[in-house]
Amino acid sequence: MDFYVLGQQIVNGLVLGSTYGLIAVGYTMVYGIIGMINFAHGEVYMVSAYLTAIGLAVLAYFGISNPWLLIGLTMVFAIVFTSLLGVTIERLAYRPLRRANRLAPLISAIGVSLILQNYVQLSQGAKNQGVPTLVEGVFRMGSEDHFFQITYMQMVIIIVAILAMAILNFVVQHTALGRACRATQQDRQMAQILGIDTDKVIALVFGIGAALAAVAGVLITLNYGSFDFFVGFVTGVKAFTAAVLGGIGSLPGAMLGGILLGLAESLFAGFVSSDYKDVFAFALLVGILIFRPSGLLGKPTVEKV
Amino acid sequence: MSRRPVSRTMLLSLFAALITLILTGPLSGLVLNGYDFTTRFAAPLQIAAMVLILRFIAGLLPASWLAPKQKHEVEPRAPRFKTYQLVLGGLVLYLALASLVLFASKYWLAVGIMALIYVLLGLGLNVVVGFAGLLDLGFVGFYAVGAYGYALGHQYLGLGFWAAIPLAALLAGMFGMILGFPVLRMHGDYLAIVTLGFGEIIRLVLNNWMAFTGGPNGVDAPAPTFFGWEFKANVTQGGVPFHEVWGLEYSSGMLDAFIFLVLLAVVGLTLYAVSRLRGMPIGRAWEALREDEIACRSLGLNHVWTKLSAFAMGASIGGVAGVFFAASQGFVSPISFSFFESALVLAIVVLGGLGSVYGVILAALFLTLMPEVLREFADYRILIFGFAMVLIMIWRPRGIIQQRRPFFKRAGS
Amino acid sequence: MLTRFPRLALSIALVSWSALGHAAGKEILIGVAGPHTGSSAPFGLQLWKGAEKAIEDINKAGGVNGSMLRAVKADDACLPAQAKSVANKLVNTDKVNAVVGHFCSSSTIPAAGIYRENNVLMITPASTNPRVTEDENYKAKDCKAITDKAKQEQCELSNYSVIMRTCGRDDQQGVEAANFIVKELKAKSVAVIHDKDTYGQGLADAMRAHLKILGQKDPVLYEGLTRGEKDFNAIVTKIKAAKADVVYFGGLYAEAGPLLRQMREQGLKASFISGDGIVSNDFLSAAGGVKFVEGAFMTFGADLRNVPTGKAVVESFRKSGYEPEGYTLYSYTAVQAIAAAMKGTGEIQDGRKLSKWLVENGADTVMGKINWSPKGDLVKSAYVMYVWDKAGKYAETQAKKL
Amino acid sequence: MTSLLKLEAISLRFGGIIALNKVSLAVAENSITAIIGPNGAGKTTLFNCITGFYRAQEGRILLQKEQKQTDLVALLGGSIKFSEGPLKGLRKFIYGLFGGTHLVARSGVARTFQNIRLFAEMTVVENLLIAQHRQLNRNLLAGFLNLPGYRKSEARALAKAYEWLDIIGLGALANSPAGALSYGNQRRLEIARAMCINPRLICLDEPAAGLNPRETDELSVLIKRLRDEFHVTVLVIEHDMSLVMSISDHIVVLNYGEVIAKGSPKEVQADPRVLAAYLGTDEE
Repeated sequence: MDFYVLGQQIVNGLVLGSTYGLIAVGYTMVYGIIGMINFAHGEVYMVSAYLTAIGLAVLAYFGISNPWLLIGLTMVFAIVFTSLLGVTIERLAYRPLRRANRLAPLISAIGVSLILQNYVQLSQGAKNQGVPTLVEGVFRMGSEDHFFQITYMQMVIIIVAILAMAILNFVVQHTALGRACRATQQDRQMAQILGIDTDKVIALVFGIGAALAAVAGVLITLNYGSFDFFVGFVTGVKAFTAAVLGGIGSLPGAMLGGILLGLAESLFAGFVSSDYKDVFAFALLVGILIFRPSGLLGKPTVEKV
Repeated sequence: MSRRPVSRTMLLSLFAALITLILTGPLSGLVLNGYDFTTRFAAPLQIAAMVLILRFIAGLLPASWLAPKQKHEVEPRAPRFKTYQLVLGGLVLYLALASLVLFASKYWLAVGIMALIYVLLGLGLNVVVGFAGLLDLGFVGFYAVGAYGYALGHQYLGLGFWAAIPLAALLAGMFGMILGFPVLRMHGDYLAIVTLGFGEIIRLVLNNWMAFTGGPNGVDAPAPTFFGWEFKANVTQGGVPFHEVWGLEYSSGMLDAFIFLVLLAVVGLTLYAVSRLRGMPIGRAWEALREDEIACRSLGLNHVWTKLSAFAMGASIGGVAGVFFAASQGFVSPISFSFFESALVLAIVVLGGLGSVYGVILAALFLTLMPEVLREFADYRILIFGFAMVLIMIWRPRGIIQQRRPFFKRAGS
Repeated sequence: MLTRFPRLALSIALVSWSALGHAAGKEILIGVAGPHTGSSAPFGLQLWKGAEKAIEDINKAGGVNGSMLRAVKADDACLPAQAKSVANKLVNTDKVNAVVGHFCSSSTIPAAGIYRENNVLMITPASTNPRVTEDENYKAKDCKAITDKAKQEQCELSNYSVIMRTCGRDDQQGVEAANFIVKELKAKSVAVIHDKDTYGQGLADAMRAHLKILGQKDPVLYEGLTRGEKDFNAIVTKIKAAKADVVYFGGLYAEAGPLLRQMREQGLKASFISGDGIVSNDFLSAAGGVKFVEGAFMTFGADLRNVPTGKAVVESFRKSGYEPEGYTLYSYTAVQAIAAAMKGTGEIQDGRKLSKWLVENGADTVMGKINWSPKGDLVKSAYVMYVWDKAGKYAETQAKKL
Repeated sequence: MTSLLKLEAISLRFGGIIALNKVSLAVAENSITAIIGPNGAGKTTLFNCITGFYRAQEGRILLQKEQKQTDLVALLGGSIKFSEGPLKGLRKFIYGLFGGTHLVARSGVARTFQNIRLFAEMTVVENLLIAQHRQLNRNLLAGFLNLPGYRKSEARALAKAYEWLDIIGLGALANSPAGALSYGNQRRLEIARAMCINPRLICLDEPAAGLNPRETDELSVLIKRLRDEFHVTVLVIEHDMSLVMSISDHIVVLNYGEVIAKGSPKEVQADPRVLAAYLGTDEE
């Protein structure tokens, strides 16, 4: 096996995996706190991709051309807007269902994703959209025509993904806010009795999850350059798979699951068959869950008799 | 009935409108055009104005109209009708619905067939999700197994429609077992994602295995026949044309009418069977398993077998639905079995009310007929559909119809 | 939502108004079927724009046989089941007189069955898969022996297909691409990528088959990618490892764009060729800019925007702020053909009569004079190789005619 | 009296913690045996071993059934031996993976749970019908067609369910959801449900926890009836010493996973080791 080809496929897998991981964190956080699969999360990411393009276009209109400034401002814009969207969705579509059975919010979430998808299609048109390439440059290893490479943008994705996960993990484990989150997660009623405004905590978690989707939206959009109103669904399903693979509810698990899934897809497509790469990815998921029914880093559910 | 003060309502409406304005501002107001954009500031203002008005009207309505009002439990009640009355009622209903074929246009017949297929799918998934409490997001896989079972069975083995129905049920049931086995130890949402994965695997294999399934081009499925009568202008399966036997003029609607009638009967039978299941030992065991697996084991119930049987039963109903889908479409291709279909069927089960067979029927009719009725609204169709899903869930979190538990009268009283 | 509310209100008003018109029997309905939701929606829009414009122009010129035309929009979302459903609706509920559409071959094929059954003329401006016009159950009947005049006419009529197209076929398109690859690019190793859809894979297979005929060795890579995804780095690395000097892609622009971009980003300089599925300005934004698309080849029918007969129409489109790209003018052509046949026969319902007239007489359209085979395919449909240039536009290659 | 259940040197470890250490005891047929001991002594763990929720790592649990002895530990699977043939091996594998608890229940051991485990959304009478699942006509076709055999079997089960509802005094609430019952009623219903599987041994895990004195009295009457009227052997874990002393024929005291004393209530009460174990907590 060619070392450079293998190296390139691993880089490909890491980049793809990091994008899955970034989105998966949003799934995992929401699941962790209220135990629901937020199917609309992928669409929130899709909205942030559009915001990226709109933000860049508006900033360019005002004559800003420094790429890092552009990215920074767009990121801020996307994060603020997307978190607001996340909180609003939670308030309108999920909070009324707090006490309903577990499946009601799931259906509501499917409804929300239909709404978002079609709203964006109606307002922005069905066509493919794109953003210009802002960051160029690539790091290559090897000789002139025998090398493997990673672009600067890809490096940014991997670094930001890991950083975001680490910061979030720190927040959850070591701050008062994180304690409130964990308390709400373990026993919402008890947390409420102890003076935690659980509604606020839950809204906050939705906001943070959406903010991460915004980060993912900006970076992924800049990296691949094109998107349409359908990307949320395609990436969303994969990211959700990644979250479950890593153990849903666990932040490092989401990242690990994402990277594992990305690597699996990329290596299988690269060395076996890209036709069956998704079959392989799902088979891997099934295989791992058979032997670790709670995912790689999830806490096993103890059957207490 | 208490009314909230108007001034507060006004304030809340304004707040809602403001949020709407912020949220729709960039997406509706700035339209991407290449790497550039054009402005359309009227759009977000219009949307915000609409939200303002709607929110204000909603605020003026008595609070109790809007609040979700659903008791947690519905008390079981002694049945009001005797068995023979129910059977008679069912027959009358069947005849009434069957007579639709005389009036409905071919288009509405086709829509009716799709609606009934979704009723069947909903009933099948209801066994898995509603009764046994196993969240299955890959139900469409069994639907695909049934549809392809019929189409490929005809192509390779020369199977006919009537042989395909039981065989597809069996085949899909087997697939259900195969899927059920690895997920036995998984709970809740892990189960959901694994079943989703299974559904996708089935679809992807159907799409990629060119040599066997025809890949994306799909396979032709034969039109059903009835004791050698064919409902086509020219016979292709060695039978006699139905319209010639009866001296009728050929109409392309005959095939649909026939499928509709058979399907209606199958749905009726399934409906009867599934509603019987609730009061039968196996149905009770499924529900008990949903409630508490550990208690079930302590009572000597084989949880492995019980779970597998739920998967198998649900899957075989899905498989039968698949046969009808293939027969009515005349051909099958993998695009028809995407995850979205699974989500739709799940929505039918949950909107209808978990475990409620009549709710499933209502929800299936609602979810399949509404997009057709909304076709006039073309572009806004799916948007309205999405809003309806969210609103119904908020309005009735336990589903449109909450099923009563079966009532058991003391013997001799 | 409300963004288009005025238009919605207007269209409702129009519907009720035209319902009155219909009652007076003064109207000819043309169904326009294509994807308006889902990822292929941009193409549905092209079809709709073209048909809408043609109808407007024909009505301005006095309509057909004194009746006005009206378009009925139908969304098949490129889903086969939906396509059948809307076809049924167009035929049985809306009672359209003829249909322009559908777009995706995978939808057109099942829908065609319904139009055949109901004898409604359908002209697709875009479905290039050979199976669209190939009816398996069809057998040409010999009608000479029939003595009864009326019956003979009936018999002859049944030999015409109501399914026609104004675009070419993938087998022709694949041939053109293969010729170009072998004779112009003199490729040594070709990688064939497709999108696992009826159209894309069909096109890729047609191209591959002709490569073989030309004596080329088998492609070094033949793989499918997944529609809707944006990351094709793994497959690009694989192409690189296989040392292909030409990459042929069967699929649509939404996947072609990222694929091409990632090829270039990974430093892969192989030529990129695709088919008419990437004929859209959106290919440019999907690929991330001019510098990536420059030099990409594609096969497409003659660009109608450059045909002299279409000049006025193109001008008029541009004046209304719409660039008639891709299939727009093919859809325009389809409506023109339908109108011509109705004028020629005086018949507005019988699909076979209309198609017989078209096969016998051809039609003068924005494409110029065009003729059909009895099967419904264009007699002459030259595919041309285009290349994308620095300005982000496509033009015919200057290569010598093959 | 012969012993119905015999535990021979049962041991179970969780990681490094020894939960049960060579526990041996015998339960006489048609008796009430109480297991007592401080919190964390391993009482519930022992119950879980007997009822098949945990598999004892060492030792045997023998259930005497007419002339036959069944080893309950062996029912739960165990290491696969090639000599046994593939079918038995496969069975062992499957039960090893998913648990064979239901086989233990089927061999005649019923139980209740410390934290009540009723089928909360189902009705009271349905709870009792599920327990009779094994005795019913489960033929699908018979059920769909409501054949006489099916009807008869359902009627029999219903009669038995109502019989038990009358015994525990819940006849009037038969068709209300089990989750809506009061705590004491739920406890009694759980016992009735366990009795419906026709057990020979019933294991009650703290049946009096959370009951008021009047309910506790009713419970002690009920437990005695189980032995005297229905001829089942009762094994009970209980902290309420007055209840234990009033109903038990035999008491086993457990501490740190070991049996520290056994005998009649009188003997146990006098045992210094028991006093030591309970010192400072309970000195009745």
